[in-house]
Formats: sequence, C-alpha cells, structure tokens
Amino acid sequence: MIDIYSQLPILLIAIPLFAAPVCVLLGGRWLTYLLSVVVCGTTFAISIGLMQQVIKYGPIHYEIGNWKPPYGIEYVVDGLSGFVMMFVSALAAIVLLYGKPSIDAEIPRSKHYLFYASYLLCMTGLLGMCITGDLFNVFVFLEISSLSSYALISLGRTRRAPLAALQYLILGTIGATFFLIGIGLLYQMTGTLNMSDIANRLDTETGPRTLLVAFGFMTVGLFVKMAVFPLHSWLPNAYTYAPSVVTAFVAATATKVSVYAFIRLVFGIFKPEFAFEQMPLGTLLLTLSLVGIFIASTAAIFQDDVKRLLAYSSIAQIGYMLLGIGMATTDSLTAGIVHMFNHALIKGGLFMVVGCFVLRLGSSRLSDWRGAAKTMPLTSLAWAIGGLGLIGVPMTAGFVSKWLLLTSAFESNHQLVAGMMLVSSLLAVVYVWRVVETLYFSEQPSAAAKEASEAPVWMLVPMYAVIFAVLVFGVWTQFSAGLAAEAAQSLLPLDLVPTAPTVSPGGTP
Amino acid sequence: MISFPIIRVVSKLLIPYILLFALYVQFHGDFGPGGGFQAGVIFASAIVLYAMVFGLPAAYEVAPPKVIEKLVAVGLLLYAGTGFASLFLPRPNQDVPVTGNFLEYEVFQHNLLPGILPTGQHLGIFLVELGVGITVTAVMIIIFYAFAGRERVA
Amino acid sequence: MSTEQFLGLYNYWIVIFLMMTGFYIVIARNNLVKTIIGLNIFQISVILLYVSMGKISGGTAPIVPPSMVSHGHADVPHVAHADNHADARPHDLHSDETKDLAHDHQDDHDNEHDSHAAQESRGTAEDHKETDSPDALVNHPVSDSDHHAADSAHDEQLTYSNPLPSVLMLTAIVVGIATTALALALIVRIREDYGTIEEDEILEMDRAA
Amino acid sequence: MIEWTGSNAIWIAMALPLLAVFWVFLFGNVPNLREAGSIVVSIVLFCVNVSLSKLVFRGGRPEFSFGEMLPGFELNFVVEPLGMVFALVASGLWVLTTIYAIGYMRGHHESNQTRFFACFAAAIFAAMAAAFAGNLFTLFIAYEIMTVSTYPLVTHHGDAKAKAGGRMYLGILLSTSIAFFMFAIVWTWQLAGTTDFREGGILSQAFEENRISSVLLAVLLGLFAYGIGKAALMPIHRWLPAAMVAPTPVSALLHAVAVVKVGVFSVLKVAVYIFGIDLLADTGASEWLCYVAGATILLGSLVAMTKDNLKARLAYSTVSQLAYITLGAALATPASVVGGGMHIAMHAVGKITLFFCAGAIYVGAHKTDISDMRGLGRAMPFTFGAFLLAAISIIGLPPGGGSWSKWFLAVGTVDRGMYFLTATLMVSSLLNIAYLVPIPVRAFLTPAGQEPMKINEAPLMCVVPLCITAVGSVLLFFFANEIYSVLEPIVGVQPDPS
Repeated sequence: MIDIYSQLPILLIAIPLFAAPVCVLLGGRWLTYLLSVVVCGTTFAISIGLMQQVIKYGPIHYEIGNWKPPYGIEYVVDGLSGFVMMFVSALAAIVLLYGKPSIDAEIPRSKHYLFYASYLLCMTGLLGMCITGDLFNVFVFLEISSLSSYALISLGRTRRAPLAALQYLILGTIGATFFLIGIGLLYQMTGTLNMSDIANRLDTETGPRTLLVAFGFMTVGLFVKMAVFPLHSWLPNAYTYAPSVVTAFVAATATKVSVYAFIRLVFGIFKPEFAFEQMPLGTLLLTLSLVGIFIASTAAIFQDDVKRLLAYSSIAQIGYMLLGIGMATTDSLTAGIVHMFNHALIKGGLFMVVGCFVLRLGSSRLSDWRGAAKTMPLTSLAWAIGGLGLIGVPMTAGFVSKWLLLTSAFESNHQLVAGMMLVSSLLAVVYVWRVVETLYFSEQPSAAAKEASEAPVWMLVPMYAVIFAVLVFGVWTQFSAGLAAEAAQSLLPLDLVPTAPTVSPGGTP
Repeated sequence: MISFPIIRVVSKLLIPYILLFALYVQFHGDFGPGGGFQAGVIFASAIVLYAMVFGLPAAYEVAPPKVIEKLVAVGLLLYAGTGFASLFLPRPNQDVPVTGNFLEYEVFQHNLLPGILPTGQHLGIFLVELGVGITVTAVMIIIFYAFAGRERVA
Repeated sequence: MSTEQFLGLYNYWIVIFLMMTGFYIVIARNNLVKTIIGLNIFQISVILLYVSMGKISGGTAPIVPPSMVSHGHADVPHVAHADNHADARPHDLHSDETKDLAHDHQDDHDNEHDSHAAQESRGTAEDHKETDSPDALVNHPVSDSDHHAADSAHDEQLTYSNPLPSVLMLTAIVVGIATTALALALIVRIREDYGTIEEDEILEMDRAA
Repeated sequence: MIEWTGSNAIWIAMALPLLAVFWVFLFGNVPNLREAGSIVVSIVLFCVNVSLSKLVFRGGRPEFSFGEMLPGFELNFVVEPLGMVFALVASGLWVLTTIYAIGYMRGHHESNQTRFFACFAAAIFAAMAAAFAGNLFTLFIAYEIMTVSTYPLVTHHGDAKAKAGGRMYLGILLSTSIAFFMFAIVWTWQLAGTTDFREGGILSQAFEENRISSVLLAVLLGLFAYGIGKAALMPIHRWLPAAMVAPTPVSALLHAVAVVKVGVFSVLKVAVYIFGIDLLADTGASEWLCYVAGATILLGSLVAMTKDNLKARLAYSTVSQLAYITLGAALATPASVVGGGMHIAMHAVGKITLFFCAGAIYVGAHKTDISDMRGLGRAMPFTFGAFLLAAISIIGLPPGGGSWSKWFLAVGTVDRGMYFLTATLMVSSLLNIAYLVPIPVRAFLTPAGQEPMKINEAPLMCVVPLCITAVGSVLLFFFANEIYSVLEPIVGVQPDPS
C-alpha cells in the first residue's frame, strides 16, 4: 500500500493543483465551493501532519519522480517552511469557509468556478514557494500564485479592478523577471538549481562580482513582491479594488510568503555573512523599513477607504518584519518570523471584518460605516479586537512580535531603531482608532448602517476563529515564538559579530 | 472571406497537414526534438487558421468553446493524474514493495506488447506530454476565442 | 577592457540593450498595450540571457547518440522534451549513464574548466572565464576517463549545448505567454469600461469620478 | 479543594473580577441579577484581599507565576506591602462604588449598563494584576489592559464631547506607554538582565559597572515617569480632565482610585524596586523629577481654582495630588516613599468621597457647576457634610487622613534639604483650602437662589457609600500608624516580628 506519510509533501501541492482543473470541469457554484473547501481543509491537515513530522524527526526531503536531489527537484519541509505553510493553508481554508456570502455578492455567478480554480491555484503557488528546495521551482510557483492573484484581483466589482490588476501585473512581472535573472546568474556560477547545493557551491567570501549582481537582482525582485517601500505602489490599489475575500486571502498570505522566500534567499542561499557584512543589506533594510513604516502609516491615517487604509498598514507591517531580518540576530529573526505569523492572522482577520461590512453596508468607505456598531455589534467588536492586535496591545498577538522585536533591537544595540519603531507604532493607534470611533461613537449613523443587519453566522464564526486566534497567540506564545525561534536558530545559529565596537552587556571595561 | 477562394482552398488543403505535423511533433517528441508544448501550439494554429478563414461561428462548430474550456482542465488532469498514478504503483525491482514518488515514471513498467506500447519512463513521459499537448492546444484556442469573439460572446 | 573582450561579451550587450529598451518602454509609454510590449521585450532579454549562457558554439542538441544507446539500452532514449511543468527538467537526459555523466560533469567541471575552455574558446565559456565567473557553464558531455560508457562515446561531435537553460526558458516563455494573455485580457476589459487604453486618460477619469 | 495559601489567593483575587465580567455579560438582560453578582463578587474580593493582607503584613511574600510568556519574560505576581495596600484600597472602594454606581446609573437611566459594569470589572481585574505584579513586564501588561478596558467607560455617552475626551484619554495613555514605558522596560531589561521588582532595586549593579551614567539614569527615570502617563505628571496630564466626561462613578473609582493610582503606584514601585531609593539619592537622577512634581502640584492647584465645573475642579485637584505621590518617589527618602504610599490610600478615600458627592449632587439636584450650588447644603446635608470631611482630608488638616501623608512628604523634602519644595507643599495646601472649602461652606451658609427648593438628597444607594467613605477618611487619621508600619518594609525596614 502507499505510504501516505512519506507522500505528504507532494500531496500538499498536488491535491490543490489537481482540484483546480476539476473545479473547471465541474462548473457550477455549490459543488466547486464544497470541493474547494474540502481541498483547503485537507491541505491544512496535511501541513499540520508535515509540521508534526518535522518536529519529531527533523526536516523532510522529498524527491519528485525519485530523482536524486542535485538533479531532480527536491521538496524540503523544515521548521520555517512548515510553519509558513501551516498558517498559509489555515488562512486559505478559513477565508474560503467564511467567504461564501461575500463571494456570492461580489463576483458574477457565471465566474464562480473560475474563481475557485484560481483561488486553489493561488494557494498552490504560495505553498509551492514554501516547500520547494529548487530555485527555479520557486520562480514557477511564484508566477503561478501571481498570475492567479492577478486574475482574482481583476474580479473586483468596480472598473478600477482590472486596472489595479494590470498595474500589479506589470510590477509583479518585472519583479519576478528580476528574480529570474538572479536565478540565471546563480546557475551560471554554480551549475545547479538546488538551493542547498547552491549554498554549498557558492563561494560567498571571494566570489565573483556576478554574485553581487545576482543578489541585487533577486533582492529587488522580491522587494517588489513583498511591497517594500518604495516598491509598494501596486499594493494599495490591488487590495482596495479586489473582491473582499481575495483581499483577505492575498493580504494575509501573499506578502508573507515573499518574505519567507527572502529569508530563505538571504540566510539559506547567500550566507548572512555575505548579505550583512559584504553587502549593506542590514542598513538598507533598516532604513527602508523605518522610512516605509512612517510613510505608509501616515498615508494610512488619511485614507477614507478602509481597505486602502489596511493596505497601507500592510506596507508598514512588512517593514516590521524586515526590521527583524535587517538586525540579523537570531532573536530579531525570530521576531520577524513571529510577526509574519501574527500579522497574517491580524490582517486576515481585519480584512474578513471588512468583508462583512462590505457585504452588509455595500461599501468599504469609512463614511458609510458610521454608527454601524449599533446594528452590527459582533463585527464591530471583531474590528476592535483585531485593531488592538494591529496596534500591539498586550494580550494580543501583535504585542508578542513587537515585544520580541523591541528586545532584540536592544540586544543588538539598535536603540534608535527601537525608539523609532515604538513611535511609529503610535501611528497605528491613530488609523485603527479612527475606524473604531466611526463605528461606535458616531452620532449620525449612515443610511446604510441604520438598515444593516449583523453578518451571517457562517461568516462570523470563521472570522471569530481568526480573531480569537489573535488573542490566543497573544498569550500562548510557546507555539508561534517557539517554532519561530527554532526556525531562526537553524537559519542563523550564531549572531553576526557586530562590526562596530559596542559596549556589551555584562562586560566590565 | 468568401471573396478569396484561393485562401479558402489553400487553407483547406493545408489544415490537415498542419494537424498531421502537430501530431508528429507530439508523438515523435519522445524520440527527437518536439513535444506536447510545440505540438499544442501547432495544433491550435490550425484551428486559428480555420477560424480566420471561415469565420468564428464555423470554428465554434469545430471546436466549441465550452468543450475547449473543459479540455484545458482535462489536459492538466491527465498530467496530474499521471503523477498521482505513480503514487499507487509499486516500484519495479524492489525486494520490499514500495510505491513510487510523484511523477516517478519507472513504476509504469509493464510487459504488455513490448516494443509497441511504450513502457516505464517512456510511458510516463508520453502521458505527461499528451496532457501538456491537450492543455496547450485548448489554451491557445481559448485565448484566440477570448479576443476574437469578444463582442459576440459578451 | 579591450575591444576584443568587449566584443567577446556581445551576447550580454544585446541582453542589456534589450532589457533597458523593454524597461524604458514599460516606464515611459502611456499606452497600456505598448507597456505590455515593453514588458515582453524585457522578458525576452532574460530568455536570451539564459539561452546564450547554455549555448556552446558548435554544440549540438543534446540528443543521446546512437553509439551510447547501443550500450545495452533497450529503451529508445527521448530527448529534451519540453513542457510547462518544471519537474521534467532533469529527466531530459534519460538513461542512468547520462545521469552519471551529468553528475561527473558537475563534480569535475572545476578542474576541467581550463582544458575545455581552451578547446571551446569562443562564446560564453570564454566570456565567463574572462569576466570573473569561475564556474561558467562549460558544456561537455563526457570528460572523465573513469567513466565506462563514456569512453567509447567520447568524441568531438558530442559537444552539445546545455539543454537545461533552454528547458527552463521554455517554462519562462509559458509564463510570459500567460502573463501577456492575462494582461491583454485585462486591457480589453479596461478598454470596454473606460473607452481608452491611455493610462493618463484613465487616471484622469478616475480622478474625476 | 483549593488550599487557602497566599499564592492561591493571588490568582483568586484576579479571577474574581473576571468572573464578574462574565457574569455581567451572561445576565446582561436581567439587571437585578447582573448587579447582585457584581456586589457579591466585589465583597468576596475584598475579603480575599483582607485575608491575603494579613499574611503580607506579617512579612510574607506570596508568589504566583503563570510561567514564561515570552522568552525571558514571566507573567509573575508577588505581593508586597505597597501593592497590598493598593489592592485593599481598590477592592474596598470597588464594593462601595458598585453600590453607588447602581444607584447612579438607575437614577440616571443610563444606556449600555451591561457594557458599563463589564468594563468596570475588567478595570478592577487590571488593577489587581497591577497591584500584585512581580515584574515590570507583568505591570506593563496590566497597565495596558486597564487603559483599553476603561476607554469604553470614558466614551460611555457616545456624543462628540465624550468622543473627544476618549480620544485624548486613549491617545495620551496609549502613546506614552508604548513610546516611553515599553522602551524604558526593555532598556531596564537590557541593563539589569531582569525586570523583577527586587528590594533595593536592580539597576545599581549596572551603574556600578559604568554601563549607565547618572545622566542616562535620569533619562531612564524620565521615560518611566512620562511613560506611566496615568501618573498625570504635567504636561501630559490633559487626559485626566478630558476623562471627566465619563459618568461620575467612573470618575470616582477610576479617576480617583484605580487608574490614576495605578499610575503613581507604578512610579513608586519603579523608584523603589527598580532604581532603589539609595541609587536615586546617590546619583541625584531623580532631582529634576522633584521639581517637575513640585511644579505640577502648584500648577494643578492653580488651574483647579479657575474651574467652575465641579468635576473639572476635582480632576485638576487630582493632578495636583498625584504629583505629591510622584514627589514622594522622586525624593527617594524612606519617609517620603512611605508618605507617598500612604497618600495613595488617603487620597483615594478622600477623593472618591468628593466624586461621590459630585455625582450625588448631579443626581439629586442636576447641578454640575459650583456657582449653582449655593444653599444646596440645607437640602443635601449628608452630601455636603461628607464633602467637607473629605476636603479636610485632602487638604491635609487634622483630623483628616491626608495630614499624615503630607507630613511625611514634607519630612522627606526637609531630609533632602529641598526647602523650596517644602514651601511648595505648604502653598499648595493653602490653595487646596481655597478651592475646596468654599464649596460646602457656600452650600451651607449662603441662602439659596431664587428657584424654589424642591431638591432632596440623592437616592440612598448613593448617599450611604459616600458617608462611609467620608467617615473612612477621618478614621484613617487614627490608623495612620498601622499603615505606616506595614509600608515600612518597602524601604528596607523589617517588620516587627511580634
């Protein structure tokens, strides 16, 4: 009989990939919806199974077609990729479970089966980027997820949706092509595409200048996909005009997976010594992310459309993850990874809340949300809790990552960064609270809010599952921080020696 | 187009050969340069030519859009199905029975009509290429339909 | 850099020229279709980069020659099939021997780089050597004396180009086609909704709305 | 069964208010049941605290830990005398406030009462957690929970004014705590390797090892003093008057007891257990804070005099009185620290009485402005009588409890040789007289205005609690010695074993 455990890595990718064309074959709305939910659920279950195996026995290697690694494509599940895959598949499943009424309301019925097919393909692409151990394969999966997300975004109701998708497509393609150039140069230098093989063969200390070029191209390419300031311009429009369900899914997962790919690139392929000592990646990341956090958060404050507000907030939050990477200590990397997870939860949850409001109020403009807390108390409460998470109030997940980031900044003597980080997070208070006030403390409820009713139960339940998770992972940190710490430990076992002499704690001069 | 009889006649003559060539590229891909990808494009080009010369409605009759859309999925499923099939078949020449990995073509070895039916690696590649060929054909046609038939379909 | 060196890198100059042209078009053009054309040129340049990387002057297509097949291989080898799933990539060289060949090639190519570079001192191999890339793709099918099957098959006409970049690029082309098709489909919809495909006019209309 | 030990008492004390939160939500539609539950829980909580205090005042230091929440940071609770006094005051006054709030809210037909009582209990939970916090990390978390849970109380009315007040409240408290407090905690952690509250402080070693200069110590203290925005040190005191838009019981309990006292309590704890009073005294790092506190004392009193709205006047009075406690911490002498600790209790009881009176006047006579209160004393004798007693305590005149705490603070200023501050305290007391005493005096002595007197005392549920607290503020005068002796251990004096 087939040994299901040893085949889990490929099933994770193959099942949704297989299900997508089945959706097209089936057509219709209900059948494809059920199939997609079942497939997403299965995928989630598989990713949990994989994670368990990883925790028990260490990294899993799977050879596709039984071709040995440097030549064949290898799938690798380790602590980091397993962790990322787990929350990506979990959010994909939950968002889909939640999204039926929203999908019905926002997407033309004749296109539903195509929507589900694209959704599954997008998830496949994201999971594939995580699991594959082959660099070119990363590009392929990156494009699978990108292409399907362009299609998903263009399904938005307004005429701006196709334009937003096109803008994303142009920038995304340029980013992906940059990444491809980098892969080509690496292949030229090493003659292999297997990531660990490249890492072994790459002489990062005395390597040729081509190395720098490759690194530059790949970094910039991923920066576009991560929406790092100043390459973020595609993101606000894409998130704003996409259907709410798509926004919830893409915002929660897509940029995180790109961050994951970036972490792999920096710590797995190029050595951190190369990236942070020979290349000024640390300074670059710290500067870009701090500037980005300030500018994007400020921009978020002035948005009237809540989706756009959250989109700008996402750009800012990516900055926090990059801060964690940029400080390049084991602890800061842990903080960055934890923030990936926490932010995926929080942003996913908040966009789900937005979806509920859009369903009932017909708009994501803040002025239409006035006084909606009266008629939609549960949804509004979910926003308040999620918003607290975004601000980083204690007992929410956002606090955990912020605290970890803060302590690691102090440990690596980046006090200035720590201070700016804290000040910048105050901006989040402003933009989150604007919405809370509008919801709860508006004297004149909008016409839509007066007549609105509470969102349907089967949207509320999955949404509250995510919101509840925000609270749970704010208290129970062993899971998220523990797994992240292990992953960071394996990527960066020793902190880089700081180049500038600093006063080390505990040492007497 | 009715007023260009030469074009009509020539295309009618050419299309079978284009299709034949596509099939050649498809099935000889195992032995020489070629394969499902190239074959699919060639095959689709025949349909496109037909549609251009005889009009879209005629092409819709030959290759109905609904069917073509499903064919995209069928091709993909053939490819993915080959992968899944390899999960369930035992690896040849093993002491302990072990099933194959995804897309491990070795497991397709069999002894039916040796020399005529492809076997093992060959069979696996054959199936995958066939799936690719179908998908590429269908996708190319559907892209053409999507642009050429925009006003009528919408 | 001498003129000779400069010209020796001609493939890179072409790639860079195309890349910049494409990039410029993407940035400077208002017409959405033209932007997509620019994007295509940009992608094509990368395809050229890869393909020129794997090409050896005088190298043939990597088809396993009959002389090797006769070494007890019942299977008819198939070659360089191309498809849009990246998985098939390494399987191009089908038989076990060829797998080993590739293996040895990779293990030893450091040492043998020089001799082969001398032998094939044109095109990319040389270029890589003269720029500071040590492990340029030197594509020689067989090189090591200890390989049993290779001995008989070792002759000049077996010099073939590395098929891998080409196969990779096949995938990239598929991606490119998909992107272009999607982009054009979006442009069709934009044109239907806005009545124009000039970006500044569209933005103007959005601002007015 | 759960064994009755100190550490069990700690989590029970924190679980009880949470229980009340759930209870209130559960029976949100049955007002009687909802409020009965609140009262019962508050009484039980007080009893738990009393029994716990016996152990603590005998020198016990019960501990309870939830384990590591983040690597290196534990959720840890240790009860020491200062926290115990604070917990006793908060839980004791919670009982009275609950009774009072029921009368007030019903007398006023306020909406959203369920949310009100739930948030109220949540705030008490935060106060308990803060009082028992065993390290800065835990304190910070409790502090933030309190900020968030009290926000809905401030904006209770939901009108533009409440919204503006709430925005100011949340804006200042959250931003100072995130920008300064959090930063200071992590900095401390980096310097000392721990954030535990320990006797004698944890920063002295870092100072001896030259890892922090005395100037930076002063900066760190500043981060704490301003990060703990609830201490309402000028110029970040604005949230406190702004929060007065809340219903009066909220102002009474939270802005006279729980919220603001968490602030000054935290400042005291940081001064005593993080810096250590010896370190502060030796390095002079807190000298600037003495002057800032002194300025706040004076300015707060001066501004209070200009306010005609009773609650606004009391709010500025609170700003001023809180600065007394901060001053006690900043002076860093044994007498001043103990005096500061005593003032937490004295001021809490006194100020809550004043707020109760303000609320009772509002319920009974619908008056908020002091100028309208002429002659009201005859109609509401108990209310204004209580007001007078409490005012005496706040001013620091015998037989009010406040006289003792102010005495010790004055002793502290003399110990440090800061005679200028001694004078400030005296002037401030005069100002206190000027802005507090005329209110009851005018109410009793001036004849009423032209309007006919149809005003009666507020409902019994309002009047009884305020009488109890007024009597309490006088009783504290006689029990000051007990408070002093239980607080002494925090400055290193071991308790009498007898």
